Amino acid sequence: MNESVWLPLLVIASSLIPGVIIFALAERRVKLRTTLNLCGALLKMALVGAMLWGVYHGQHYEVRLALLPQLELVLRADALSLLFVTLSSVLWLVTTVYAIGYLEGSPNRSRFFGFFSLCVTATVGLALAGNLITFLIFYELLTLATYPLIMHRGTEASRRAGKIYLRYTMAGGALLLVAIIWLYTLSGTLEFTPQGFLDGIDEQHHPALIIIFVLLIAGLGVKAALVPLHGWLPEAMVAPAPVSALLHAVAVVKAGAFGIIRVVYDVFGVDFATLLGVTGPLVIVAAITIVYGSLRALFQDDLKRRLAYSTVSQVAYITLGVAIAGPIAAVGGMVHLVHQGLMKITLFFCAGNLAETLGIHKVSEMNGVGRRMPWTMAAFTVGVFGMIGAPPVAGFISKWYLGMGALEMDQGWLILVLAASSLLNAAYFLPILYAAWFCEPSGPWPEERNFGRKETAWALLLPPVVTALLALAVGLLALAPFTPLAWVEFVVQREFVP
Amino acid sequence: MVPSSEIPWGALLILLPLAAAILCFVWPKLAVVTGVVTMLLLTLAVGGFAWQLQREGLYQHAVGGWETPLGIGLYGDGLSLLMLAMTVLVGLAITLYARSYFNQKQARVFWPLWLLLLAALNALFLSADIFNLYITLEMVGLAAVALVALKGGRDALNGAMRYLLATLLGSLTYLLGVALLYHSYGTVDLVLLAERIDNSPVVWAALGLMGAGLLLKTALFPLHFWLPAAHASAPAPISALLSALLVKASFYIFLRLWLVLFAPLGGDVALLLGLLGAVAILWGSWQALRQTRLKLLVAYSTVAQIGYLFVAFPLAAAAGAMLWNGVSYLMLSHALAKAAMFLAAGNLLLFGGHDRIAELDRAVQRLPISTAAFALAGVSIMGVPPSGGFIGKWLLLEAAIEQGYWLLAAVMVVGGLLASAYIFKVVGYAFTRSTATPEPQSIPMGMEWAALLLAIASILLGFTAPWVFALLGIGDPFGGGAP
Amino acid sequence: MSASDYLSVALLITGAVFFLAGTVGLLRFPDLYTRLHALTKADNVGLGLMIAGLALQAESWAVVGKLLLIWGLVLLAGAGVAHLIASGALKQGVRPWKK
Amino acid sequence: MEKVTLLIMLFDLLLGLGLLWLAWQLLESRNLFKAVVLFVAFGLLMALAWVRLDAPDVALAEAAIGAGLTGALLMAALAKLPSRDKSEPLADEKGHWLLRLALLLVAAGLGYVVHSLPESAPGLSAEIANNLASSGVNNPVTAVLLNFRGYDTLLELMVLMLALLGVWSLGIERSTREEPVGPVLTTLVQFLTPLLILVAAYLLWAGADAPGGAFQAGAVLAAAMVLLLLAGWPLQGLLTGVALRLMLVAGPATFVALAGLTLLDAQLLAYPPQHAGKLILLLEVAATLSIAVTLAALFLGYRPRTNKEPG
Amino acid sequence: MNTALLYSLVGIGLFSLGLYALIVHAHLLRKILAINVMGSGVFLLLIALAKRTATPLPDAVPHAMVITGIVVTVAATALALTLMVRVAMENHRAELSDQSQE
Repeated sequence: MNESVWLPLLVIASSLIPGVIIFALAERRVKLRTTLNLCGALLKMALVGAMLWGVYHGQHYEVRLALLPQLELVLRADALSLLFVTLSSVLWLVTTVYAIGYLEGSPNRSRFFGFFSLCVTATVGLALAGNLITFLIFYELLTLATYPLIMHRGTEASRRAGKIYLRYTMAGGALLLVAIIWLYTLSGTLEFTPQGFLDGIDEQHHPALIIIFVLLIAGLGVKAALVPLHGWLPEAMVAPAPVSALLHAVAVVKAGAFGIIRVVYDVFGVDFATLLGVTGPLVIVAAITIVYGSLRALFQDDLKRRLAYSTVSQVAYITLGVAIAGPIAAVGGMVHLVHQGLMKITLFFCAGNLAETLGIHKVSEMNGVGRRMPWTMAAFTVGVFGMIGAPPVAGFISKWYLGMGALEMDQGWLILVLAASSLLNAAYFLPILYAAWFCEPSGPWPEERNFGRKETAWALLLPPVVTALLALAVGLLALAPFTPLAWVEFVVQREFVP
Repeated sequence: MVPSSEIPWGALLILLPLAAAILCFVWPKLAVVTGVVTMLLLTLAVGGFAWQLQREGLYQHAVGGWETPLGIGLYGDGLSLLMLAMTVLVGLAITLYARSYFNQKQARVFWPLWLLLLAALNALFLSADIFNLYITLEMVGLAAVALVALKGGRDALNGAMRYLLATLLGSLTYLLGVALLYHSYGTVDLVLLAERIDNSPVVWAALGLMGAGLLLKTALFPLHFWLPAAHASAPAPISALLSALLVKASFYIFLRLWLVLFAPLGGDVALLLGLLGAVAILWGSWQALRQTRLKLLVAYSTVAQIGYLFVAFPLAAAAGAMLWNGVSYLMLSHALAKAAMFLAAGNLLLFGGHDRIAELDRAVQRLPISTAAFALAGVSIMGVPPSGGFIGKWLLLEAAIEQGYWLLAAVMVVGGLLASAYIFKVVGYAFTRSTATPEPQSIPMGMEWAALLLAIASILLGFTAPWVFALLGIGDPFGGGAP
Repeated sequence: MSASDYLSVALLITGAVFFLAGTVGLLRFPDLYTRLHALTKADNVGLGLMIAGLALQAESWAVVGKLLLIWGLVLLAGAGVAHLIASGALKQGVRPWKK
Repeated sequence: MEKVTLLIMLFDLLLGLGLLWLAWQLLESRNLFKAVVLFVAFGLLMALAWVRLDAPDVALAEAAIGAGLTGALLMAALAKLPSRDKSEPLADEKGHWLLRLALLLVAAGLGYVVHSLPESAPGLSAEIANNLASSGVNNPVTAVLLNFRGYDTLLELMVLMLALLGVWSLGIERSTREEPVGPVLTTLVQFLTPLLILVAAYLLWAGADAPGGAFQAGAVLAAAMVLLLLAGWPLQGLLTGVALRLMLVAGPATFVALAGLTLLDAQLLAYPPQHAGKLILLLEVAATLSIAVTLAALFLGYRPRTNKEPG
Repeated sequence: MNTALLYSLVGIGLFSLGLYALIVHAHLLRKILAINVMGSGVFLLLIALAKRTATPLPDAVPHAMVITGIVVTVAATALALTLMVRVAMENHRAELSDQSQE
């Protein structure tokens, strides 16, 4: 066994093993649990760093385990998977710190952190998946691992949310399963291949392939919250804030979006997908989702629900970038995977802080909150500007590339969509900023907790500030080496441009 | 010292539990020790048998030195081995569980019955003689009935009676078929029958009779009417046993007969079986979803899961050995998962004093190990990866889609979704807050771990398929050569 | 046919007549006790005649012995069981039939 | 084939119709007691049918077990049912014409199949005849039961044991009525018991060469014990505990032991030909004992306990 | 029409009659009787067919099978009857009950 085999396995194990141990820990072993969590997260980051270095220098990481006589579980680190793996492992560390602070003193923490670790394991696994069946396995594992997190609070509302979440995701998983098996019966392989593995298939199967594409996108679109499959996402807001942060920024919606990238680029291949004529409709679905999500967000008073609809809209950018089927747009879409993650996680951390510290859940309660919690709201502001796409925050980069990409492919009308979306983003986010910074508090906070001179606990404050800074940094330094943008361009060069 | 390769493992698998049962019967004080030791020895014997099969291929033994057709032939191939291994795996867990479950008075009856049942199952899986199979079937049936009724109680007694009538009817119908086949072909040996069989009215009649009898015992829709009552009302380890092993035993015979005797006869029959299987999946899952009692839910889930085994029949002609591999795998993983579920359900029932699903929350939260067992087993039942159930369903779906049986494929997928609905209906309670605090009952560790280990095994099966398929190919039970 | 054959036939037919009479009695008599009476007549006498008829045809004395043993056993069982049934019925309060 | 004269034909026809008629009567009778009595009669007619079919071994088994013991079991069970259960109106049968039609079709189909069977089938008579000499006995049925297919018989003894275990776990001990049995029954039993034992011994001994054998002998012996139990002999008090259990397992245990010993020679249940006769006799003696005690215990219906044992 | 065929047809008749009664009647004793009648039918068929050999002697294998079958049936009947008595005590009548209770 050499490094190229054990490194991917270790990356998986670094969250799986702590997770399993944490399940078995008694509730009161707080220190041990925290240590395990943080060590796992740090170790994973270190391992991923090593792997990044290796892949950049042409090292090939691959593990295979036979599942069925002709089908294997394949873990492979290519440049694209590393993009997602890195995002996951960095944000996992941050979210873990946040969750430790957020859940302090609440019950069932062993269960929570156990599933939390499983969730990250699943995310990393599907990022590293080297074929569709491996992807499917981790995709379903992700469903199973996030369900308990959504249900964590144990209230009637969370039961309802869990039920709805399951309905959507299990159905999505079933569609994916059928599509994958069908594909397998036609192609005889499921291995992710740059430019896809389907162009050799007999023309008579093309209609079937179109259906398969639709099924795949539908299965993945559930998690990616493409309209009309987004219904579970706003409901899932009842979960604790770190969970929402994780779901929205890293794990679930990104798994869907990442899957769409894989399907379009590594299963069908851009050219073949264009030939089949399936990318055009996908662009339209993505565009509709972008506008629809923003419109719905406008009318939400509940802060987390507003953020949720914003996610619906923002994640569709990734799909859009992929579906436009040009290299520049691809860069925009893929880099948004990272950028949206950083920005959205910041926003959710902040929303969690408001709820945890002041009991604020609604936009209408946020008057003057900027003065009470300046650091939190500063981070929030960075996130908001990113979302709107204002330079120099990361969101601007994504939108720029998307727009350029659309023009490149003669899809100029998409500029209008992007512009409309930005306007809507501004419309639903700026009033929040205005209220927070420029209005007087309208009364006492709903449920204030006292943290002495600090505005809130350290573990709650640091994560949003860090992610906000990161979001700012990747925007400012976009052209430096090893930024997400640079890496995405590296990905696109290596894999998509013939 | 006999070299271990010459130890007659096959025969020992039958004789050992028989001798142990006699010992337990005569000296009840030794019952628990004998039971546990025998179970361990059986595990060893299955290991030895597997090793022997792998080295020497097909196992054939003429009992009494009389060659067939006069004598009785023992016959072991990969499929038999799989069934034996399944029996031992589930058996280990049940033994561990039962050690703490029964009181002294019940244990006195349980252990000899359980050992006789093990002997009967092993004998059944190693027999290639259709009359001998009748006797083993009766042994299995009567032992099971006695076990269902072991703890008494109205539901259990009613369930046992219903089961007894069904199983006797099934065996008699089967025997009538045996009579016809014997008269026509002058042998009751499966290998010889396979050589001699032709397409005549007798074969059709025998297929109808033996098939009906066995399907009744397997509880294929619409012959499942007896199953929910019996499986739900029995003591927990017995429920596990019934759902995990017993329906599989009669299915195994049916599959054998189908493979060697009847498959050439009927595409239409196969299609009928497939349709019945499909209806079973939908009906069973739907009923499971409607139940308000946990054990009934699990029992109806068995009705549905049996359906999956039959969906394969219309696909088999074109799909070949790999499909049967999938069916066998589904059988194995269902056995482990369902046993785990029933054992876990038994713990919840024991702890809470009831099994009303809507009031389970407290019990579910106090017994995390049992709940985890239930959930993990549920994953395999749903056919969600990674699990043994996923591998089995993948192969079935692959065949269905490849051959364009869209209806069957759709039913399988819908069945999986319904399964997730009824399983999460239960698992959901693990996360809700509850106010009631009944006096906690303590559940022995062994009983919780028996369930969990089985469930984990059913998940791990998701990674062992190629290895199991290689063993399954010994003796080429499904025809068409090794994969 | 020899004389013994004729005798056999005669004995068998007479025996059959007794059985017939017993059967008619079983069906037609008014109560349990009288029916038992009819039945035992058929058993004892009818069977006796039949045994005698068959014994004439026997090939060896051993067979004759076996036949007689059958008769004896049936007599014993018939009488015993009839007694048990009758006394059981009396105990349960079944009244004998009176005209 | 025997010559089928008209008279014999007529007899067969009558017997066959009689069997069907009795079956119908017993299944449809309103009175359950009557049904059970008719069942015993049915069993006896069945025994007659076996004789007609040249199956004296089966006839003996049927008469002793099928009619005799099953009848006793049915009677005993009937006595334990709540009294109003014993003659209940039959189910409403208006809706059953479809079922009747279906079953009629099934029966007709099966009849057709049987009719289509070859007039004379291969069977295994030739194989049995060829191997009878080395089987250790001369009665082919005994040879099949205890040698050629002895493995079946081993498992079958286990079925008996299983049933007994079930009955013991379910059966409830009844307070025995201390009614005087009367001199007639006592005398009858005193006379019959030794005779039955004698008959059993004869059947066992004869089984090697002529109809008879362990099952028939065991059943007759069981009948003797049932009679004793009916006559109020406290067998259940005399035979308890380990002694009883040892007797119950004598047959299976001997069989299993023999199977284990033969396994040392790597051939399950293969008797050395020179000892086959003796081994079979040994097996039969043990099996007779076990069968007899098991059947009687099944009739008793609950587990007899020593005084020391708690209930 | 010969003896063997006649009796095999009777056997089939008994089997069907028993099956009918088993399905139709609710009383458990009737069901148990029905099973026994069905069994007799099967055994009759086995033995009757055994007579149809080329040799003058009937085939002994089915005879042995039927003896085995008779013993199995009596064992099953004993168990069924005991169970019936218990069920009758619980249900207050010797019929199966459909409703379950705690």
